[in-house]
Amino acid sequence: MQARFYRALYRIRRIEEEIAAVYPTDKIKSPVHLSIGQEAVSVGVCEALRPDDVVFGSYRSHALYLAKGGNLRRMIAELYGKADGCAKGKGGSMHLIDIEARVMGASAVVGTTIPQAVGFAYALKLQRKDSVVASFFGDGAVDEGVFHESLNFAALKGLPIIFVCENNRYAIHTHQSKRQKLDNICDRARAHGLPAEQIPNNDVQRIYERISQSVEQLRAGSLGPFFFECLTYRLKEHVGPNDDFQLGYRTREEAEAWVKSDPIEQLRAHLDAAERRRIEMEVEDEIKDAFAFAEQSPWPEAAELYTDVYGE
Amino acid sequence: MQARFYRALYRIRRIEEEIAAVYPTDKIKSPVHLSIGQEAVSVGVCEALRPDDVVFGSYRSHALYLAKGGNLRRMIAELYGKADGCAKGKGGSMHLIDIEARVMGASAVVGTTIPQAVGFAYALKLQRKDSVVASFFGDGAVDEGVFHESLNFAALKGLPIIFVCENNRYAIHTHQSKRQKLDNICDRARAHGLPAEQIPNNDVQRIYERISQSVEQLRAGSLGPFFFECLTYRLKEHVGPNDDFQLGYRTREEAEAWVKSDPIEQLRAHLDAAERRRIEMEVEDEIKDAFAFAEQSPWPEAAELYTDVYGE
Amino acid sequence: MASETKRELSYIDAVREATDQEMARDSSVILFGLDVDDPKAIQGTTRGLLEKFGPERVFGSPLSEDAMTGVAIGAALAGLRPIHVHIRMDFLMLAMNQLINIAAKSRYMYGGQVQVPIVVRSMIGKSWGQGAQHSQGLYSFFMHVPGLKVVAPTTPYDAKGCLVHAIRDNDPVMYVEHRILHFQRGPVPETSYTVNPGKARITANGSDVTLVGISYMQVECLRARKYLESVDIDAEVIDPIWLSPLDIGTIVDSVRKTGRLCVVDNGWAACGASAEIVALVIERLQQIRPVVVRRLGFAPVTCPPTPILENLYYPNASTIASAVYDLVRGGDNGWMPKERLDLQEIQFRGPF
Amino acid sequence: MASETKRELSYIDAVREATDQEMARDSSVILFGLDVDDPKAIQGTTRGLLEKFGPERVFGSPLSEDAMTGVAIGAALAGLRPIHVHIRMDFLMLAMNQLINIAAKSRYMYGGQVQVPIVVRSMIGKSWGQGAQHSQGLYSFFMHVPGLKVVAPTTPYDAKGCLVHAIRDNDPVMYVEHRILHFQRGPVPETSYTVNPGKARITANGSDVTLVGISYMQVECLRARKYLESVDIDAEVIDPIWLSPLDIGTIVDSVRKTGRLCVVDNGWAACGASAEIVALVIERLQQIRPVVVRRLGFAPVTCPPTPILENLYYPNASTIASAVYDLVRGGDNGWMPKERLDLQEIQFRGPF
Ligand SMILES: Cc1ncc(C[n+]2csc(CCOP(=O)(O)OP(=O)(O)O)c2C)c(N)n1
Ligand SMILES: Cc1ncc(C[n+]2csc(CCOP(=O)(O)OP(=O)(O)O)c2C)c(N)n1
Ligand SMILES: [Mg+2]
Ligand SMILES: [Mg+2]
Repeated sequence: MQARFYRALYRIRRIEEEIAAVYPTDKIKSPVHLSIGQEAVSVGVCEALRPDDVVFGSYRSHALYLAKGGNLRRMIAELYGKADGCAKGKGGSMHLIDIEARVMGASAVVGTTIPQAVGFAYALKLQRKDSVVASFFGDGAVDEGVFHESLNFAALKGLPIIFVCENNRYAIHTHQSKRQKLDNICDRARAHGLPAEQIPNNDVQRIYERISQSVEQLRAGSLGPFFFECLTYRLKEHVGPNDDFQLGYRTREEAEAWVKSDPIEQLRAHLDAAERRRIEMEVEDEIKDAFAFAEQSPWPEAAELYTDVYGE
Repeated sequence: MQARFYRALYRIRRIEEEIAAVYPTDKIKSPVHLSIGQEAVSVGVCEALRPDDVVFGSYRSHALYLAKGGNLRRMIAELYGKADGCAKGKGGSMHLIDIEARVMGASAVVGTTIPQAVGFAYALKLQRKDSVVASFFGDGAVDEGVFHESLNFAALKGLPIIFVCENNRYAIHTHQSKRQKLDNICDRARAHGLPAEQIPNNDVQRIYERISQSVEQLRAGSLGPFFFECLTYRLKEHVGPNDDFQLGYRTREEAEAWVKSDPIEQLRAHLDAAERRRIEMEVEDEIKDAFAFAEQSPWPEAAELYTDVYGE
Repeated sequence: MASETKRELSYIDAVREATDQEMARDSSVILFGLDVDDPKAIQGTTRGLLEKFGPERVFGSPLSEDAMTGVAIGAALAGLRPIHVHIRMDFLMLAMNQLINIAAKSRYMYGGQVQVPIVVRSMIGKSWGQGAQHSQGLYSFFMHVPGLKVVAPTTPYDAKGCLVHAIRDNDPVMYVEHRILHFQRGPVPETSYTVNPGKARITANGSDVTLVGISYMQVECLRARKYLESVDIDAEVIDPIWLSPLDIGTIVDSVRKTGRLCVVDNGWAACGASAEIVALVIERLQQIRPVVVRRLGFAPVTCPPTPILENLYYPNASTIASAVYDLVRGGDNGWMPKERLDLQEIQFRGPF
Repeated sequence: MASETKRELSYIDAVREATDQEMARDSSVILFGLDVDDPKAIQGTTRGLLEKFGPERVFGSPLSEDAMTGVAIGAALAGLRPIHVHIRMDFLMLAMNQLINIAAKSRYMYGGQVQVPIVVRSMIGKSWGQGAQHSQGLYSFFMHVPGLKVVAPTTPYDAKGCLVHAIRDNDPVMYVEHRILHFQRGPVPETSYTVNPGKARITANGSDVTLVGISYMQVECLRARKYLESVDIDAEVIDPIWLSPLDIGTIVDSVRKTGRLCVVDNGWAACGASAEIVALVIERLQQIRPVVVRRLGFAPVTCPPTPILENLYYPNASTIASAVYDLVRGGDNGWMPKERLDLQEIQFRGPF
């Protein structure tokens, strides 16, 4: 299990580090909202899901897409704006999708995929499927009315969905305390009748366990939804490849604490050197391959501009 | 006090009964959402307010408008679509307004005046005024995201506003239990950090006392907002002058309980006959006068169609 | 075609029948929205469907237009075909983010891998003092944005055929109903049929002027045509039916013949459907033949509830006829037909 | 007028200065919206204002576009003059109910007894892979609805003058900024001045064709004019500045002279500003003089982020020049100017 977590976390971290490294070359034609520092949430949740389970996310979905098994080559190609991208270059980094992996969408408008996740869960229930949906969003999305409308409806109908709030405390540069009087996101969910739990400190193990239990209950037919607030931390700037401590809206000290407790470092300690090296080399190879794939992938044909507006 | 309550409640009841009586004649050119059965909430709240305090309401605001001191003649003229209407015939029954009485607006779109009330309160605070705002809405408005966004912001800024949810259990014909998993509107307010209290049973006296205390605290400079859920009951159909028990979405028995506890009847018992008759005759005279005023009021000039779109 | 059938239905029953037949035919069709399951059953358009298809496929919703639109989109991504009903088009303003930023764009921004087959039914109000917020015809917003389809049927026949198509269509369709049209009756075949996008209908032939009437204004245009007959003006009346995709070809062909175009919209003119139709016709016919145009629509003000002003706010058969008279004869003749009671507007009786 | 001053400012600083001066002048002006008080200060347009006017008059808000728009309206009803800022115009779709159903209608539906003097600033994105939801120019929605005013300044001079007017205006004003224009520099008088509604500006005189460029497309039109000079086509370029109320008179006068109109919009054509301008010009000039028209705007698709497709999505100086060439010479000549580096587009560098 620990090896699995380590591989998943390390892989996402390294991929995003590579994205950050390449970004200044302008080869990436899309803004990047890096998940570096937040990988534990996506990994902890998605390791507990089945391939047929569904996820929806925000513009900050690199980690979610990868953790759920989204195709890496096609993701990098999408960032490059190439024809082999996961959205043929028509989505960009904020609209990652992988139908096979059931990564069903991501939106650049905060909070907007929450009700879609709920609607998908409604369909699964109606279709008598035992797959579940996980809806990912940030602490900023909690400010939006649609968050409440969505939870209210999901609870009313007892839908097979798990809401995952990745609380990194900031909406761009604005701290939660400047947007919400109380630090009580779980209570906001409970007000709609959802069981809610806060999981501190990027605790990938605990996230995995609690989501696994919830998913089990849902598959066993007990009514959803469930709500989890996962405390985590964004180490890079809101958008782009750099640090942003110079902006002064947060301190380096604040970040240090999270760097210290970084689950990647923690897990690394528990792995024997050989296995660790094997994992890391495999990851490096995969990354080289993916960026090479993106480099070689052609640009979309001009005719692509006019396709996919309407169905045939 | 009891005489004051009786007068206010009886007056509103009789005015709306008169509206219901006239409605079939087609003289009223606007849909009517009668407050019959719900007068206690508007009266209890507005009796505790000062003339300079501000209220916002919904399309069901006849009682609110009258309780806050809105001009009766101009209200009836507005229902008649006449030039002397409180909105010159350009608003209709769903958009009652009386600037002097500080009835600052009503909307036909559920929930939309809630944030306006919050914004008005923000201005009052910035302007260092000690007036307060009361925002009226129904249990249906609680379903809307804007309800949550508005409470969140009002709490964040500690604004001098009192939210009054008139919970009559129905949105048109749909019971609260079909729209909200839990019967816990106060908890939904508390989740945003507001002190919240439910006042059952059209208890005009209790509403008056609790609002008075809250207003006092606000004027004394303590931070708002406050939230009250007032349980009440609509005796007539959602829109229009008739009963609607034949529709079958609610029972006559359900209504009976509220008729029995009708505060108008209760208060009547405590008044000596002479005073009661004096009040009732004054009210009847006022009503006759108002409908006569509306009858005689001219239609708006054709040129009015093009005025008031933009300022000069 | 309409004439093939003897059976008459109201627009309301046509909508109900289309929904009923499609829900019976395809179990992936669901129907929801405020009050679809209540005793009034959305003017009767959803009557009996809850009983027939059950509460999982037919359900009322909380007052949450924004999220419920997202729910429709999400359900569609999972393979359902949701019909989301709004008793006022004005309320769609609460759903614009999901409609414009998600529904219209999903197929494209996900590289054609997903589709959003939803139908959004919404109703335009008129009369009975509905006023500012219960009277808007805002469909031009949806014509503006690629990825959405827009239809505004005016007859019971088209109401059924367009709704059947809209439900089967794999793109989001904004289905616009006018509350006064709800009371229209007309021939409607019992068997299922579709009225497809991109085909307008010539509802009356003529040679002097092309009269395009959108939504309820189609009714007023047909009345205006009768008034115009009395002064020997022969108007060709066209019902676009589908506003997006718009069958401009049929309109252009008519104007090529008549040389005169009057578009009467059930909305404001500025950046509205009438502006688009005029611009398209001019682009197609310029340097081919001279054309004179006229747009009629709501007065450029907020809708007033008082009848005295509301009557001036909307175009009607007489004002349309008068405007067309000037368009055909040239100049400002101030001609007004005398009201004919046999052409009286169907009265929409309250309570609204 | 712009020429009277030597001082050059960026569009960003012009917006900042207008806000600063009006807030100093009138204590009822407040400024809020997501991130107006953050380190990036909305591209710098709100820089320093928090420090100068304090957190009661300048504050960031929760992510609650719908309610915060209502808050602006309510504050305006109480006598304040709120400026509500959105870093993307796309996000206004969350605020449509308050904007269309309340802000636009309050004065009218309350019989002229209230006014809603709010300014809603919103930004249109382009380039750098912003894609489907960060690139829309949806101002035609606001042109459609009576009661709103709409302005889209293209120069630093107008950015300041229009914002000063918008703040003083007693009606709701939708103030539209284009992120690429933010980097434009130009002469801006230090003293306060207003650029008022209902007056378009002729930005270059010409006799062969009238080129109307909206928002950022004004820049591309001026470049196109240079390309056209090389083939002896003399284009008159007009910047409407205010889209509602629209100064159609200035455009009509120009077309009366040139007989040719090309409207280049920073949005989609269907039911857009270009449709309205074409329709108005035709209505005014029909039977007075023959006119040929052309509309250019976004391709009728969702905005793709990949540069290869995005370049085809937007009109640019070359495609505009090519279209105008055909309009003037007639036919389909396939002429394209060769790129001139001195006319290169100002590059908008990420991070967006
Ligand atoms: C509706 C909406 N409003 C504003 C924005 C601008 N914006 C982009 S990201 C962001 C912050 C969102 O914060 P959060 O939900 O906590 O997600 P995080 O970036 O922290 O992962 C904002 C305000 C947006 N994209 N959508
Ligand atoms: C946003 C919106 N959605 C739907 C409607 C249609 N509608 C009118 S009144 C109403 C019920 C509102 O119920 P509630 O808030 O409890 O007020 P009540 O009528 O009980 O006083 C509904 C759904 C509306 N006017 N606005
Ligand atoms: Mg965050
Ligand atoms: Mg209610």
